[in-house]
Amino acid sequence: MPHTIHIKAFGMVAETIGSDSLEMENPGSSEALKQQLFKQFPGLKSMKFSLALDKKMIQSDTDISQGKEIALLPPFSGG
Amino acid sequence: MPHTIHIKAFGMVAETIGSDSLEMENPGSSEALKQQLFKQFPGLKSMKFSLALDKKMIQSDTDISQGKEIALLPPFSGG
Amino acid sequence: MEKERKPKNIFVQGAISPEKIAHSIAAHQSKTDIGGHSIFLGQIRADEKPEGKVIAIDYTAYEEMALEKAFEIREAIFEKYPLTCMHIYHSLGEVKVGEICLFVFTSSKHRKAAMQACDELVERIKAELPIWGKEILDTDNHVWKVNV
Amino acid sequence: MEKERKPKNIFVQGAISPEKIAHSIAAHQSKTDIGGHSIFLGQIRADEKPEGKVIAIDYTAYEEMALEKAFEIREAIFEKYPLTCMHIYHSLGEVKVGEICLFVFTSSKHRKAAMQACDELVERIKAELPIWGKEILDTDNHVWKVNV
Repeated sequence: MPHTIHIKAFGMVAETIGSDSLEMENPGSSEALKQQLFKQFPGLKSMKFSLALDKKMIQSDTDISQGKEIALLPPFSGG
Repeated sequence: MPHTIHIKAFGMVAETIGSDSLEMENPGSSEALKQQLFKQFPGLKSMKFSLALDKKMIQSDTDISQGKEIALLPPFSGG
Repeated sequence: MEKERKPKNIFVQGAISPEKIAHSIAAHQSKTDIGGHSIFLGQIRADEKPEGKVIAIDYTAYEEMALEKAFEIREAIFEKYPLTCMHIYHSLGEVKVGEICLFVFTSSKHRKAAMQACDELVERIKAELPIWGKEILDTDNHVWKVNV
Repeated sequence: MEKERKPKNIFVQGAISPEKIAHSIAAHQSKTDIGGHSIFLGQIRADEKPEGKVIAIDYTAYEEMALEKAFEIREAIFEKYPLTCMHIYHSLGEVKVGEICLFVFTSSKHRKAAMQACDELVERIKAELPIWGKEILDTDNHVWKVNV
Protein backbone atom coordinates (compact mmCIF):
# COMPACT_ATOMS: atom_id res chain seq x y z
CA MET A 1 0.00 0.00 0.00
CA PRO A 2 1.75 3.21 -1.12
CA HIS A 3 2.02 6.07 1.31
CA THR A 4 3.35 9.59 1.28
CA ILE A 5 6.72 10.46 2.74
CA HIS A 6 7.86 13.88 3.93
CA ILE A 7 11.36 14.94 3.04
CA LYS A 8 13.36 17.79 4.56
CA ALA A 9 16.01 19.48 2.43
CA PHE A 10 18.89 21.70 3.50
CA GLY A 11 21.57 23.99 2.10
CA MET A 12 22.30 23.79 -1.60
CA VAL A 13 19.98 20.79 -1.98
CA ALA A 14 17.06 22.88 -0.72
CA GLU A 15 18.18 25.65 -3.07
CA THR A 16 18.22 23.29 -6.06
CA ILE A 17 14.83 21.80 -5.20
CA GLY A 18 13.47 25.28 -4.56
CA SER A 19 12.02 24.30 -1.16
CA ASP A 20 13.11 23.04 2.24
CA SER A 21 10.54 20.25 2.23
CA LEU A 22 8.75 18.05 -0.24
CA GLU A 23 6.35 15.16 -0.30
CA MET A 24 6.28 12.15 -2.58
CA GLU A 25 5.00 8.60 -2.75
CA ASN A 26 7.35 6.29 -0.85
CA PRO A 27 9.57 4.58 -3.43
CA GLY A 28 10.48 1.97 -0.75
CA SER A 29 14.22 2.41 -0.36
CA SER A 30 16.84 5.13 -0.14
CA GLU A 31 18.35 4.22 -3.53
CA ALA A 32 14.95 4.27 -5.21
CA LEU A 33 14.30 7.63 -3.54
CA LYS A 34 17.53 9.04 -4.97
CA GLN A 35 16.62 7.87 -8.49
CA GLN A 36 13.21 9.44 -8.09
CA LEU A 37 14.78 12.72 -6.94
CA PHE A 38 17.27 12.74 -9.84
CA LYS A 39 14.37 12.32 -12.27
CA GLN A 40 12.39 15.13 -10.64
CA PHE A 41 15.37 17.47 -9.99
CA PRO A 42 18.15 16.77 -12.52
CA GLY A 43 20.31 19.43 -10.82
CA LEU A 44 20.83 17.07 -7.90
CA LYS A 45 22.74 14.56 -10.02
CA SER A 46 25.95 16.58 -9.94
CA MET A 47 25.59 17.36 -6.25
CA LYS A 48 27.10 15.58 -3.27
CA PHE A 49 24.51 14.89 -0.61
CA SER A 50 23.64 12.24 1.96
CA LEU A 51 20.39 10.88 3.31
CA ALA A 52 19.46 10.77 6.96
CA LEU A 53 16.67 8.55 8.28
CA ASP A 54 15.34 9.53 11.68
CA LYS A 55 18.36 11.86 12.10
CA LYS A 56 20.97 9.16 11.39
CA MET A 57 23.11 9.28 8.27
CA ILE A 58 22.71 6.15 6.17
CA GLN A 59 25.75 4.60 4.49
CA SER A 60 24.11 2.07 2.14
CA ASP A 61 20.74 1.32 0.56
CA THR A 62 18.14 1.22 3.33
CA ASP A 63 14.42 0.45 3.39
CA ILE A 64 12.21 3.41 4.06
CA SER A 65 9.50 2.25 6.40
CA GLN A 66 6.42 4.30 7.13
CA GLY A 67 6.77 7.25 9.45
CA LYS A 68 10.52 7.68 9.01
CA GLU A 69 11.88 11.21 9.04
CA ILE A 70 13.86 11.67 5.83
CA ALA A 71 16.39 14.45 5.18
CA LEU A 72 18.68 15.39 2.30
CA LEU A 73 21.98 16.73 3.61
CA PRO A 74 24.70 18.37 1.53
CA PRO A 75 28.26 18.34 3.00
CA PHE A 76 28.30 20.08 6.38
CA SER A 77 29.96 23.47 6.62
CA GLY A 78 29.42 24.67 10.17
CA GLY A 79 32.00 26.58 12.19
CA MET B 1 91.59 43.46 42.03
CA PRO B 2 88.47 42.33 43.93
CA HIS B 3 85.19 44.06 43.28
CA THR B 4 81.67 43.86 44.59
CA ILE B 5 78.91 42.03 42.71
CA HIS B 6 75.19 42.60 43.06
CA ILE B 7 72.97 39.53 43.11
CA LYS B 8 69.20 39.40 42.63
CA ALA B 9 67.27 36.57 44.29
CA PHE B 10 63.76 35.31 43.58
CA GLY B 11 61.10 33.00 44.95
CA MET B 12 62.13 30.50 47.60
CA VAL B 13 65.80 31.44 47.18
CA ALA B 14 64.99 35.03 48.18
CA GLU B 15 62.93 33.66 51.06
CA THR B 16 65.85 31.51 52.29
CA ILE B 17 68.34 34.34 51.97
CA GLY B 18 65.89 36.70 53.62
CA SER B 19 66.25 39.32 50.91
CA ASP B 20 65.70 39.80 47.17
CA SER B 21 69.20 41.19 46.67
CA LEU B 22 72.64 40.85 48.18
CA GLU B 23 76.17 42.06 47.61
CA MET B 24 79.44 40.17 47.97
CA GLU B 25 83.00 40.22 46.77
CA ASN B 26 83.25 38.64 43.33
CA PRO B 27 84.49 35.05 43.80
CA GLY B 28 85.39 34.98 40.07
CA SER B 29 83.17 32.19 38.72
CA SER B 30 79.64 30.85 39.02
CA GLU B 31 80.81 27.65 40.80
CA ALA B 32 82.86 29.64 43.29
CA LEU B 33 79.84 31.89 43.83
CA LYS B 34 77.64 28.88 44.60
CA GLN B 35 80.16 27.57 47.15
CA GLN B 36 80.29 31.00 48.75
CA LEU B 37 76.48 31.14 48.92
CA PHE B 38 76.24 27.63 50.43
CA LYS B 39 78.70 28.71 53.15
CA GLN B 40 76.77 31.89 53.89
CA PHE B 41 73.25 30.36 53.52
CA PRO B 42 73.36 26.61 54.29
CA GLY B 43 69.60 26.37 53.53
CA LEU B 44 70.39 26.81 49.84
CA LYS B 45 72.31 23.51 49.67
CA SER B 46 69.12 21.42 49.54
CA MET B 47 67.48 23.78 47.08
CA LYS B 48 67.28 23.55 43.30
CA PHE B 49 68.19 26.84 41.66
CA SER B 50 69.96 28.16 38.58
CA LEU B 51 72.15 31.16 37.92
CA ALA B 52 71.48 33.72 35.23
CA LEU B 53 74.17 36.11 33.99
CA ASP B 54 72.86 39.16 32.17
CA LYS B 55 69.42 37.48 31.99
CA LYS B 56 70.71 34.27 30.35
CA MET B 57 70.63 30.98 32.22
CA ILE B 58 74.07 29.44 32.49
CA GLN B 59 74.52 25.69 32.08
CA SER B 60 78.12 25.21 33.27
CA ASP B 61 80.77 27.00 35.29
CA THR B 62 81.19 30.51 33.88
CA ASP B 63 83.50 33.40 34.66
CA ILE B 64 81.84 36.33 36.33
CA SER B 65 83.30 39.44 34.78
CA GLN B 66 82.79 42.88 36.22
CA GLY B 67 79.40 44.53 35.68
CA LYS B 68 77.48 41.32 35.02
CA GLU B 69 73.89 41.16 36.27
CA ILE B 70 73.65 38.01 38.43
CA ALA B 71 70.40 36.32 39.47
CA LEU B 72 69.49 33.23 41.50
CA LEU B 73 66.45 31.51 40.01
CA PRO B 74 64.51 28.64 41.61
CA PRO B 75 62.44 26.46 39.23
CA PHE B 76 59.89 28.56 37.36
CA SER B 77 56.24 28.20 38.28
CA GLY B 78 54.34 30.73 36.20
CA GLY B 79 50.92 30.10 34.68
CA MET C 1 24.92 9.67 41.98
CA GLU C 2 26.07 11.06 38.67
CA LYS C 3 24.15 13.93 37.19
CA GLU C 4 22.30 12.90 34.06
CA ARG C 5 23.19 15.08 31.12
CA LYS C 6 20.52 16.11 28.64
CA PRO C 7 20.80 17.67 25.16
CA LYS C 8 21.31 21.42 25.49
CA ASN C 9 20.57 24.03 22.90
CA ILE C 10 23.79 25.07 21.21
CA PHE C 11 22.26 27.55 18.79
CA VAL C 12 22.44 31.31 19.10
CA GLN C 13 20.56 33.65 16.76
CA GLY C 14 23.10 35.82 14.91
CA ALA C 15 26.65 36.58 16.03
CA ILE C 16 28.13 35.52 19.39
CA SER C 17 29.15 38.68 21.28
CA PRO C 18 32.41 39.15 23.21
CA GLU C 19 30.20 40.02 26.22
CA LYS C 20 28.57 36.58 26.08
CA ILE C 21 32.04 35.05 26.13
CA ALA C 22 33.05 37.22 29.12
CA HIS C 23 29.89 36.20 31.01
CA SER C 24 30.61 32.56 30.31
CA ILE C 25 34.17 32.92 31.64
CA ALA C 26 32.99 34.82 34.73
CA ALA C 27 30.41 32.12 35.48
CA HIS C 28 33.29 29.65 36.00
CA GLN C 29 35.10 31.62 38.67
CA SER C 30 33.14 29.89 41.42
CA LYS C 31 34.43 26.49 40.22
CA THR C 32 37.67 26.42 42.14
CA ASP C 33 38.72 22.96 40.93
CA ILE C 34 39.35 24.39 37.44
CA GLY C 35 42.98 25.15 36.58
CA GLY C 36 42.71 25.77 32.83
CA HIS C 37 40.19 26.88 30.23
CA SER C 38 40.60 26.36 26.51
CA ILE C 39 38.49 28.45 24.13
CA PHE C 40 38.11 28.32 20.38
CA LEU C 41 36.33 31.08 18.48
CA GLY C 42 35.39 30.90 14.82
CA GLN C 43 35.27 34.30 13.11
CA ILE C 44 33.87 35.16 9.66
CA ARG C 45 36.60 35.96 7.12
CA ALA C 46 36.21 38.43 4.26
CA ASP C 47 37.42 35.83 1.74
CA GLU C 48 37.80 36.82 -1.90
CA LYS C 49 35.96 34.37 -4.15
CA PRO C 50 35.90 34.43 -7.96
CA GLU C 51 32.23 35.50 -7.62
CA GLY C 52 32.88 38.31 -5.12
CA LYS C 53 34.00 39.12 -1.59
CA VAL C 54 32.36 37.50 1.44
CA ILE C 55 30.46 40.02 3.58
CA ALA C 56 28.52 37.60 5.81
CA ILE C 57 27.61 33.95 6.30
CA ASP C 58 24.00 32.87 6.69
CA TYR C 59 23.86 29.66 8.77
CA THR C 60 21.07 27.10 8.68
CA ALA C 61 20.94 23.74 10.43
CA TYR C 62 18.93 20.56 10.72
CA GLU C 63 18.46 21.64 14.29
CA GLU C 64 16.99 18.52 15.91
CA MET C 65 19.65 16.28 14.38
CA ALA C 66 22.43 18.75 15.22
CA LEU C 67 21.37 18.85 18.87
CA GLU C 68 21.23 15.05 19.08
CA LYS C 69 24.64 14.78 17.46
CA ALA C 70 26.13 17.53 19.62
CA PHE C 71 24.91 15.65 22.69
CA GLU C 72 26.51 12.43 21.43
CA ILE C 73 29.83 14.23 20.79
CA ARG C 74 29.62 15.92 24.19
CA GLU C 75 29.14 12.62 25.99
CA ALA C 76 32.03 11.01 24.08
CA ILE C 77 34.39 13.88 24.93
CA PHE C 78 33.36 13.85 28.60
CA GLU C 79 34.08 10.11 28.58
CA LYS C 80 37.51 10.58 27.01
CA TYR C 81 38.88 13.57 28.96
CA PRO C 82 38.66 14.53 32.64
CA LEU C 83 36.76 17.77 32.08
CA THR C 84 34.96 19.96 34.57
CA CYS C 85 32.87 21.85 31.99
CA MET C 86 32.15 21.96 28.27
CA HIS C 87 30.13 24.49 26.30
CA ILE C 88 29.34 24.73 22.59
CA TYR C 89 27.61 27.67 20.90
CA HIS C 90 27.02 28.02 17.16
CA SER C 91 25.30 30.84 15.31
CA LEU C 92 22.20 30.51 13.15
CA GLY C 93 21.16 33.17 10.64
CA GLU C 94 23.39 35.95 9.45
CA VAL C 95 26.82 36.63 10.92
CA LYS C 96 28.87 39.46 9.38
CA VAL C 97 32.60 39.40 8.61
CA GLY C 98 34.67 39.94 11.76
CA GLU C 99 31.90 38.55 13.97
CA ILE C 100 32.03 35.28 15.88
CA CYS C 101 29.97 32.26 14.76
CA LEU C 102 31.41 29.46 16.93
CA PHE C 103 32.38 29.41 20.62
CA VAL C 104 33.77 26.21 22.12
CA PHE C 105 34.79 26.29 25.79
CA THR C 106 36.35 23.47 27.83
CA SER C 107 37.64 23.53 31.41
CA SER C 108 39.63 21.05 33.45
CA LYS C 109 41.83 20.70 36.49
CA HIS C 110 45.02 20.46 34.42
CA ARG C 111 45.47 22.28 31.13
CA LYS C 112 46.14 19.34 28.76
CA ALA C 113 42.67 17.83 29.00
CA ALA C 114 40.96 21.17 28.30
CA MET C 115 43.22 21.87 25.31
CA GLN C 116 42.97 18.45 23.71
CA ALA C 117 39.21 18.24 24.28
CA CYS C 118 38.71 21.71 22.75
CA ASP C 119 40.68 20.79 19.61
CA GLU C 120 38.79 17.54 19.20
CA LEU C 121 35.41 19.21 19.77
CA VAL C 122 36.07 21.81 17.07
CA GLU C 123 37.06 19.11 14.56
CA ARG C 124 33.98 17.02 15.34
CA ILE C 125 31.60 20.01 15.28
CA LYS C 126 32.83 20.98 11.81
CA ALA C 127 32.72 17.42 10.48
CA GLU C 128 29.62 15.99 12.10
CA LEU C 129 27.02 18.67 12.83
CA PRO C 130 24.42 19.22 10.06
CA ILE C 131 24.99 22.95 9.72
CA TRP C 132 25.42 24.86 6.47
CA GLY C 133 26.96 28.22 5.77
CA LYS C 134 25.83 30.30 2.81
CA GLU C 135 28.51 32.86 2.06
CA ILE C 136 26.89 36.16 1.09
CA LEU C 137 29.01 38.14 -1.37
CA ASP C 138 29.28 41.86 -2.07
CA THR C 139 28.02 41.15 -5.59
CA ASP C 140 24.54 40.01 -4.42
CA ASN C 141 25.71 36.51 -5.28
CA HIS C 142 26.29 33.73 -2.81
CA VAL C 143 28.34 30.53 -2.63
CA TRP C 144 27.97 27.57 -0.29
CA LYS C 145 30.75 27.31 2.24
CA VAL C 146 32.94 24.21 2.02
CA ASN C 147 34.79 22.89 5.09
CA VAL C 148 38.29 21.64 4.28
CA MET D 1 58.75 46.49 4.73
CA GLU D 2 58.10 44.23 7.68
CA LYS D 3 56.98 45.81 10.89
CA GLU D 4 59.68 45.53 13.54
CA ARG D 5 58.41 43.87 16.68
CA LYS D 6 59.56 45.07 20.08
CA PRO D 7 59.25 43.51 23.54
CA LYS D 8 55.79 44.22 24.95
CA ASN D 9 54.80 44.25 28.57
CA ILE D 10 53.02 40.99 29.38
CA PHE D 11 52.43 41.69 33.06
CA VAL D 12 49.13 42.69 34.62
CA GLN D 13 48.82 43.69 38.28
CA GLY D 14 46.46 41.23 40.00
CA ALA D 15 43.83 39.04 38.31
CA ILE D 16 42.95 39.24 34.60
CA SER D 17 39.26 40.16 34.32
CA PRO D 18 36.74 38.55 31.93
CA GLU D 19 36.06 42.10 30.68
CA LYS D 20 39.69 42.49 29.61
CA ILE D 21 39.35 39.25 27.66
CA ALA D 22 36.12 40.46 26.02
CA HIS D 23 37.79 43.74 25.02
CA SER D 24 40.71 41.86 23.54
CA ILE D 25 38.35 39.67 21.49
CA ALA D 26 36.29 42.67 20.34
CA ALA D 27 39.47 44.47 19.23
CA HIS D 28 40.02 41.72 16.64
CA GLN D 29 36.68 42.06 14.89
CA SER D 30 38.11 44.59 12.45
CA LYS D 31 40.73 42.05 11.31
CA THR D 32 38.68 40.29 8.67
CA ASP D 33 41.45 37.94 7.57
CA ILE D 34 41.13 36.05 10.88
CA GLY D 35 39.13 32.80 10.78
CA GLY D 36 39.97 31.34 14.18
CA HIS D 37 41.05 32.42 17.65
CA SER D 38 42.51 30.09 20.25
CA ILE D 39 42.53 31.20 23.89
CA PHE D 40 44.03 29.60 26.97
CA LEU D 41 43.18 30.84 30.44
CA GLY D 42 44.95 29.74 33.61
CA GLN D 43 42.73 29.88 36.71
CA ILE D 44 43.78 29.55 40.38
CA ARG D 45 42.71 26.24 41.90
CA ALA D 46 41.76 25.77 45.56
CA ASP D 47 44.17 22.83 45.89
CA GLU D 48 44.35 20.94 49.19
CA LYS D 49 47.95 20.71 50.38
CA PRO D 50 49.17 18.88 53.50
CA GLU D 51 49.84 22.35 54.95
CA GLY D 52 46.40 23.80 54.15
CA LYS D 53 44.08 24.86 51.33
CA VAL D 54 45.19 27.30 48.62
CA ILE D 55 43.27 30.59 48.77
CA ALA D 56 45.45 32.69 46.41
CA ILE D 57 48.73 32.72 44.52
CA ASP D 58 51.15 35.62 44.86
CA TYR D 59 53.20 35.93 41.66
CA THR D 60 56.63 37.51 41.37
CA ALA D 61 58.91 37.62 38.35
CA TYR D 62 62.36 38.59 37.20
CA GLU D 63 60.53 41.05 35.00
CA GLU D 64 63.28 42.26 32.66
CA MET D 65 64.40 38.71 31.91
CA ALA D 66 60.81 37.48 31.53
CA LEU D 67 60.03 40.21 28.99
CA GLU D 68 63.17 39.44 26.99
CA LYS D 69 62.36 35.74 27.03
CA ALA D 70 58.70 36.32 26.17
CA PHE D 71 59.81 38.36 23.17
CA GLU D 72 62.15 35.58 22.06
CA ILE D 73 59.35 32.99 22.37
CA ARG D 74 56.95 35.30 20.55
CA GLU D 75 59.33 35.74 17.62
CA ALA D 76 59.94 31.98 17.41
CA ILE D 77 56.21 31.21 17.36
CA PHE D 78 55.51 33.88 14.73
CA GLU D 79 58.30 32.30 12.67
CA LYS D 80 56.83 28.81 13.03
CA TYR D 81 53.10 29.42 12.50
CA PRO D 82 51.19 31.68 10.07
CA LEU D 83 49.57 33.81 12.76
CA THR D 84 47.76 37.10 12.44
CA CYS D 85 48.01 38.04 16.14
CA MET D 86 49.45 36.79 19.42
CA HIS D 87 48.91 38.15 22.93
CA ILE D 88 50.30 37.01 26.28
CA TYR D 89 49.21 38.37 29.68
CA HIS D 90 50.40 37.08 33.05
CA SER D 91 49.45 38.32 36.51
CA LEU D 92 51.85 39.71 39.09
CA GLY D 93 50.93 40.00 42.76
CA GLU D 94 47.99 38.29 44.37
CA VAL D 95 45.36 36.37 42.39
CA LYS D 96 42.59 34.67 44.35
CA VAL D 97 41.19 31.19 43.72
CA GLY D 98 38.77 31.18 40.77
CA GLU D 99 40.47 34.20 39.24
CA ILE D 100 42.51 34.21 36.02
CA CYS D 101 46.31 34.57 36.10
CA LEU D 102 47.28 33.72 32.50
CA PHE D 103 45.67 34.73 29.20
CA VAL D 104 47.19 33.51 25.93
CA PHE D 105 45.46 34.52 22.70
CA THR D 106 46.41 33.50 19.15
CA SER D 107 44.60 34.24 15.89
CA SER D 108 45.09 32.97 12.36
CA LYS D 109 43.37 32.57 9.01
CA HIS D 110 42.80 28.84 9.51
CA ARG D 111 42.18 27.30 12.93
CA LYS D 112 45.06 24.81 13.13
CA ALA D 113 47.81 27.42 13.33
CA ALA D 114 46.06 29.33 16.12
CA MET D 115 45.43 26.14 18.12
CA GLN D 116 48.91 24.68 17.79
CA ALA D 117 50.59 28.01 18.47
CA CYS D 118 48.46 28.57 21.58
CA ASP D 119 49.34 25.13 22.99
CA GLU D 120 53.03 25.64 22.34
CA LEU D 121 53.01 29.15 23.81
CA VAL D 122 51.44 27.94 27.06
CA GLU D 123 54.04 25.18 27.40
CA ARG D 124 56.91 27.56 26.75
CA ILE D 125 55.56 30.27 29.07
CA LYS D 126 55.32 27.78 31.93
CA ALA D 127 58.74 26.26 31.28
CA GLU D 128 60.82 29.27 30.29
CA LEU D 129 59.56 32.48 31.90
CA PRO D 130 61.20 33.38 35.24
CA ILE D 131 57.95 33.72 37.18
CA TRP D 132 57.22 32.23 40.60
CA GLY D 133 53.95 31.49 42.34
CA LYS D 134 53.69 31.49 46.11
CA GLU D 135 50.58 29.57 47.11
CA ILE D 136 48.90 31.29 50.03
CA LEU D 137 47.10 28.83 52.31
CA ASP D 138 44.11 29.25 54.60
CA THR D 139 46.43 28.34 57.51
CA ASP D 140 48.57 31.50 57.14
CA ASN D 141 51.23 29.19 55.72
CA HIS D 142 52.46 29.21 52.16
CA VAL D 143 54.10 26.76 49.77
CA TRP D 144 55.98 27.47 46.56
CA LYS D 145 54.10 26.37 43.45
CA VAL D 146 55.76 23.66 41.38
CA ASN D 147 55.02 23.31 37.65
CA VAL D 148 54.73 19.70 36.48
